Amino acid sequence: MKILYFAWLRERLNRASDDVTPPAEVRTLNDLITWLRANDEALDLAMANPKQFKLSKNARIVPWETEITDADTIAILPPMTGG
Amino acid sequence: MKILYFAWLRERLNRASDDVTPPAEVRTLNDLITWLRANDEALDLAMANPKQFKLSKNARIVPWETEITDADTIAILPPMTGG
Amino acid sequence: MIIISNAPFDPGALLTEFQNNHPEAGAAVTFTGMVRSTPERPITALILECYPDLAQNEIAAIRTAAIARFNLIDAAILHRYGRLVPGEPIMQVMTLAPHRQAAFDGAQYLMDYLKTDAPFWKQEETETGTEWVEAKTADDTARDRWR
Amino acid sequence: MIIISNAPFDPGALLTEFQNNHPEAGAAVTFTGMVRSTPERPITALILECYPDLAQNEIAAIRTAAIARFNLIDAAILHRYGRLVPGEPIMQVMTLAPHRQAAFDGAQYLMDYLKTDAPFWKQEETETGTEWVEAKTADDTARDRWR
Repeated sequence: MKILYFAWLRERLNRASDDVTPPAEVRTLNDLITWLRANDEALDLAMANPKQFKLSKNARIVPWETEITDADTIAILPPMTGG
Repeated sequence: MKILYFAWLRERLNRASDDVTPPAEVRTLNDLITWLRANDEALDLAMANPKQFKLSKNARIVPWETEITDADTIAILPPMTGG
Repeated sequence: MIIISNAPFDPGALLTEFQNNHPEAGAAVTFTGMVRSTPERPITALILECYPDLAQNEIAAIRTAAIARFNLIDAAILHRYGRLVPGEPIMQVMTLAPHRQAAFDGAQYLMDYLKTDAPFWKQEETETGTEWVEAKTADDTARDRWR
Repeated sequence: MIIISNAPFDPGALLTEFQNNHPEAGAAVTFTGMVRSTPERPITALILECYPDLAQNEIAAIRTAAIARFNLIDAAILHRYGRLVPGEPIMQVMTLAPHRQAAFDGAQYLMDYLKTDAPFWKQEETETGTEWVEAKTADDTARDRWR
């Protein structure tokens, strides 16, 4: 599963993406974020206020409850400042 | 005193302007309109609903209570439909 | 900038000219009004009558009020008169402000006042003749929200 | 039309292209956002990061929703990314409608949603370094008025 990081999250992690293989019990984005944070202190700290992040699956913003598979590309999106 | 007519008022009167010399007791635009209507049946009819008209004095829209002199140019303006 | 003219204009060229050289501006809003012809009400032209001296003065007053009220960096109004065919631009309002809400509000304010207080009168030309466009009370309502 | 690009664009040329060939349209509203530098907060550039695939999809969804909600004849969005200097246009939104209120509302709706839901992130570059622009809660409030 591909994970993309953007903006200050990407800077704080010092990388733009990860390739991960979560265990079978990770079924939703909620599960994924919990699992990622448990395994990465920098990410855990950067996401201390998780509600400000939006998540996308295969280039569509989706709810945190969305189910995911190993073939998906997930992005963790800090609050957007376009326009 | 010059009086200008516009749009459908100009068409109904069949002229774009008049040169008039109102009597001394005509001091305000209110007085002028009353005097003009008393002397012109077509204008009187066209202005049956007087509140819909705005009036200008020397190319500025002004209240009907405004005082006027013989040197002024007055325009009678049907409801505007620009923009 | 205020232009009252019977000559055609290019909305895009006007916008480009207006926006230049204002590094403190973060937002520009442009409104363009065009001659409309629909299958239900096909017209061959729109004929606009105007009192140019009064239009110049009233539009200048409306522009000054809008700039003061919304702290605009600049505002421009162009309004045509004469005979215009469907699709042709009739008028354009442009506002420049630090942020977007002021630019939007300023442009709407200008439009609402121009509709009721700028001395232009529209006549629709169809296959069968011409007819004066009636003023809309909705336009008075739109203007009065700013009072 | 949706364009996500790192190339400069000409706001006026874009408007001219957008407006053509719609005789049933009576009103066009254009919003242009520009890079702002002020004496109080002088910046040398604005650097925009973007997730292009997601931007394309989300902006398409926002555009479709705006067209349906306000009965727009057309809507177009262009958004740049990369390094932009003060005065340069960042983005432009254009709406085309039969009448002015729908064109204004559609443009404001698009802007409000783009601010909070389009995956762009701004960084201000000054003499002393770069700094991420913080998201404004005012932008969430502006978007939520449409709910």
